[in-house]
Amino acid sequence: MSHANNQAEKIKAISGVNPLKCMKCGKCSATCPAFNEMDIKPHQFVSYVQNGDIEALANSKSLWKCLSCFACVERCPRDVQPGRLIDAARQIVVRTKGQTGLAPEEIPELLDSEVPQQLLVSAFRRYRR
Amino acid sequence: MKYTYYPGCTLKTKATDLDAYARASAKALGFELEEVENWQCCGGVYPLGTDEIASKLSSVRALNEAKEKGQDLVTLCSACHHVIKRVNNDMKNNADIRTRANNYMQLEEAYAGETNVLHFLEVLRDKVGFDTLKEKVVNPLTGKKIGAYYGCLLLRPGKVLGFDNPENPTIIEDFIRAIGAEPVIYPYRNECCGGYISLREKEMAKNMCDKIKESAAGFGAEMLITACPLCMYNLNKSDEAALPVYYFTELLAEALGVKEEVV
Amino acid sequence: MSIKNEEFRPKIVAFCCNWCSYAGADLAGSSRLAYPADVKIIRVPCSCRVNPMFILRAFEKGADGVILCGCHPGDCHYSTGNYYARRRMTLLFSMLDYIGVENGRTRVEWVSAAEGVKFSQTMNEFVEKIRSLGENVRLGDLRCKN
Amino acid sequence: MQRIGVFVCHCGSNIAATVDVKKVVEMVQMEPGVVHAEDYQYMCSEAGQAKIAAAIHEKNLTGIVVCSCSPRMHETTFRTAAERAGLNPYMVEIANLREHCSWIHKDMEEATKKAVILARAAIAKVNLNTPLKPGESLVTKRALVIGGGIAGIQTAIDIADAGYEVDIVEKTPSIGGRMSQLDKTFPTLDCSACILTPKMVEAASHEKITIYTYSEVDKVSGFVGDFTVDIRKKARSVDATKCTGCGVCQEKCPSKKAPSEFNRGLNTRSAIYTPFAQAIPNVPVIDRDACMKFQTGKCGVCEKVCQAGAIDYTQKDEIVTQKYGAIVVATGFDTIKLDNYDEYAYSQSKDVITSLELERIMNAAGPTKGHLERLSDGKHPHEIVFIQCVGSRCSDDRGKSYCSKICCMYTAKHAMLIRDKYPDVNVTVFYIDVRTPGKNFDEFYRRAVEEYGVNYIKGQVGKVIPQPDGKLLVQGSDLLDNKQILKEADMVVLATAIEPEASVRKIATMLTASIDTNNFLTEAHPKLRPVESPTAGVFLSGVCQGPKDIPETVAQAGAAAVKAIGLLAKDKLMTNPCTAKADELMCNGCSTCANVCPYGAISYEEKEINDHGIREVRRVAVVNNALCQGCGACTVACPSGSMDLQGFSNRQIIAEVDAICR
Repeated sequence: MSHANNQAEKIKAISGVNPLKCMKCGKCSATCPAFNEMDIKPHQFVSYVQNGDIEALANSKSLWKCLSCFACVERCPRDVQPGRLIDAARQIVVRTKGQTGLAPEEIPELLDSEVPQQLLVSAFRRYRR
Repeated sequence: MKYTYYPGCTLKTKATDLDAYARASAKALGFELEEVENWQCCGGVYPLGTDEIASKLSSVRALNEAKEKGQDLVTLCSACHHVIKRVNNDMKNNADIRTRANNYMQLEEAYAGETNVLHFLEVLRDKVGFDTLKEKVVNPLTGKKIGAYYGCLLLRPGKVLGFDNPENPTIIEDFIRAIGAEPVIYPYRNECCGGYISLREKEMAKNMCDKIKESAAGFGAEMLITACPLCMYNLNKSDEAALPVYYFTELLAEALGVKEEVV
Repeated sequence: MSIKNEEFRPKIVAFCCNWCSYAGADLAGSSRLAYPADVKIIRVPCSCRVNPMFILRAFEKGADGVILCGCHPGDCHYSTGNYYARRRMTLLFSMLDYIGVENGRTRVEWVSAAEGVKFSQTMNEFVEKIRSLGENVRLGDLRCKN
Repeated sequence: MQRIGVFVCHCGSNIAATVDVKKVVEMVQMEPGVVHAEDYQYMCSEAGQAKIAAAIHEKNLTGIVVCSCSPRMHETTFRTAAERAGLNPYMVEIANLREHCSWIHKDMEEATKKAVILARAAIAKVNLNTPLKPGESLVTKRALVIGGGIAGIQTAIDIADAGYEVDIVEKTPSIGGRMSQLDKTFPTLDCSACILTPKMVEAASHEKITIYTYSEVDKVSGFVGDFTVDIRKKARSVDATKCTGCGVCQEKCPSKKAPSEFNRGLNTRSAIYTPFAQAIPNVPVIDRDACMKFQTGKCGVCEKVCQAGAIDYTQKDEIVTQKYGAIVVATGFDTIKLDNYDEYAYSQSKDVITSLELERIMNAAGPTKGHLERLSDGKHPHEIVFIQCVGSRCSDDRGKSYCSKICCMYTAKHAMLIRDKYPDVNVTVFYIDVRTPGKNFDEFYRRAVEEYGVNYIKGQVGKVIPQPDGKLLVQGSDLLDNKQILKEADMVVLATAIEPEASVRKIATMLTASIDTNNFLTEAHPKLRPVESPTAGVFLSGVCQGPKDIPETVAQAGAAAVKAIGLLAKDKLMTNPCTAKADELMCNGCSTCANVCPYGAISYEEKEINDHGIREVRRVAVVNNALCQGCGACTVACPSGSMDLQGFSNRQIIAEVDAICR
């Protein structure tokens, strides 16, 4: 199995999602509140996994723009759950040695006095291993 | 009536009032919240990967403690509620996660999702009853026009959380009516505030909160209430429409006449 | 004709009612939804035609698993036949379990004429289960073994 | 000992490519009773059947086994062939080597081994077969049509024109169904009422047709050719024989707050009402839940104003019992409830409507008198957005997994009609796919785009966001442009999925007709018997079988009528001879079998029995072959083992079990 295929299989396994269920209706992209910030749009994300183009996903901005708000998961008529696929791609990146979406040294300047613990914990969970 | 209570990290630090008002209100309503001993942080977000086990264990510990006490587990923070309820659903319905989590835990009796997880609002709706709550209100917030801000974590995915209709919820509106105020229904009440994105993408989160506040104000809301410290933080960053944001427990305590006790 | 490999190939009898499950099996066939050749189907008019005696006989003659498929509750061609089957099999299977024919070796499943996929899935699962349980050693008439 | 012939079919390459048919022929010859075995390319062909006939004659065969496709496919073919060659047709058994073997296995050795076992089982069974003779039953020359929409009306007219009596049972106060609610029909845009009303009148005035409106089927018993049905005529509170249909009662009725079912609840009607002006019969009913007379005892206005003295508050439900030879189900459809789709704000905004509601709004007799206006404020809209596939093609258990089939076309129709009548209104359609198979259908859709300027956007809508100023913000995808778009609209129309009318479940249960997971009635064969239910004597007409448009519905209604006529034209029917039979010597008259029989086919007789020389009168079970349908419930219930099923006897099934486990 090629590396790309292998990565795609990994994404399917981690997310527990079968991207082939997608009927390309675009409801995820119609729903996504972060749509305009994303370079690879949610519906494209599903196609990329189908086609095994994981390299592009790993390098995409979208990975770090998804809010995990589950709106796409809730409204997807085919139960494809694009949000889970995006998270699985993120996992593949942050589980790779030396890769992370959030370096500890960049944190201090991001903080203000009001930041709730919950925010830090959540961001760490999503962006780091 | 006694419940096992899971406060979570933020309620012990930045959001102590969310917690304190809830405890005072619970007392006034005749139920007791027994804090989980040595609870550990839920992680703030639900680990979506089907192979992530360790990050689900803190929830399992809290769930198991409630099971051993034979009590329902009550949460207050939307994020804790979301994480613990979804982990509980995994423990109940996903044999793989259940087996692997129990292998870690080495409990005397394996945990299989027996505990009933309730959000404080669900306790008010399903255990106390909004009619009873209404009767116990001594200081009705008559004339106040309040917008409920649900956000994502309380509602979605609807099938797992089973909290309310994820697209057209009513529980906080019913709560608002019970404390004597008038709910304002606006379409952005279940749209995301930006969540954890606000750590780095401040502008993006602010834009999203602007939209929420603008919509609420447009429909006549004078204030917003929420159950989530992160939503509160993000919403307060937006200066759109001078809409104050409160924790729902603060208004509850006020209506029950126990707000002063807390301060 | 010998089987190529040495792995355990169970004998499985599937009783299928004519109206739903047999048609479901036909649909699995016309949709080319494969399941192991270990499953052999016997057509009966209704799941309620299956006498517990037939199932005992199958085990006696060396079957390793027996599955009974009928219409979904409420959809029986004869209105109520599958309810009788359900009650009878509940009793029979618990008795069989008691005497050592594990519960996994017996199964009742509702498969409609439209559920080719379900039929195939069910048979795959059932064969898998029987393979994991191994050969049935209870009830078998030793004279039947070769 | 039987003399058995085995015939192995190649089915072209369908069987022969996976099963070594020569090997099967070789192996079965070793089976007891087999005196002949051969294979042939197509056993079901003329030549194949001739081979069977020849073997029967030459080898004096007493039983045959055909190893071929499913018995559901060709059992009748081979039985008839055997009968023509002088063999009792019930001496034929089929081993299913295609659907149950060659089509699902790949390995030839394994498939061949299984094929041999399946053939052995069939041979073992035939060894125990006995000749059976079907009985006869009479056919009642009258048909029942359940549902009075276009499907039911067309079926009834066609059957009646062939000279048979037909009864239509319709649960609402008038026939006409969904079609009567439509404004125009695609792709010709003719007015729905103009083409439907004459049919309604034709049905009502046909001397062979009796219409029971405001009536429901209560109970069904019997079987093909001889059904007995109880029809409940709900109390109308109006004497139809006296009513002149003048309409004064409806005008004067003071209680006018009940939602109008006909107008989909968009406006109200009086408590005494006919659903619409052209209703047939033109006799109103009193909605007792809405009527003040019934609720409070005070009123009685309608009785006072009725010159004909037709109002009768004391009327009660009436049961009519009637016999039928054939039953046609034509129960139709409804749109799904939108509770699971609140993201489209249907429950939050009056200006978000379903397509069926739009039909009523566009209709001159509708709640807005045919003026296109917003239901919230009565204002004329300038931007209308249509959303396709609302609840259709959803595999996530919120909606329906199937395509509702009619939405693409009616949306094109709506868009075109609006653009035609109100050129100032912009129309946008969000679609996933535009599906227009049908004569002149795609041309029709293209006309909407090219001539009427309807803006089609490929992409689903995520959310409809009501604005404080009453406008609706539609947030959707434009997949071809890879954009998320926000479109301000005055009205949003949802192409809501259709589903079978809720009452169909109850009716299917009464008829023991099977329904699928979506509550559509199942056909006897999806391709070759599409208008027949697997239950003999029950036929399917219209959307109760699956989504379809009006021309398809009418075509299917005619086809169902032909099938029903074919049945009614027979004087007698052959009954299934595979019926239960009690062994009088073993029966102890305990009544257990009669208790489980769903058809009441078992009775008891005091009979003189000669039990090994001892003559005594015993109470024994007797099966009525005309009533017995051959399910076999009694055979298992019988504690003494005296009850057995012909054609599927205990010994036969055990022989099959033995052959398989050998």
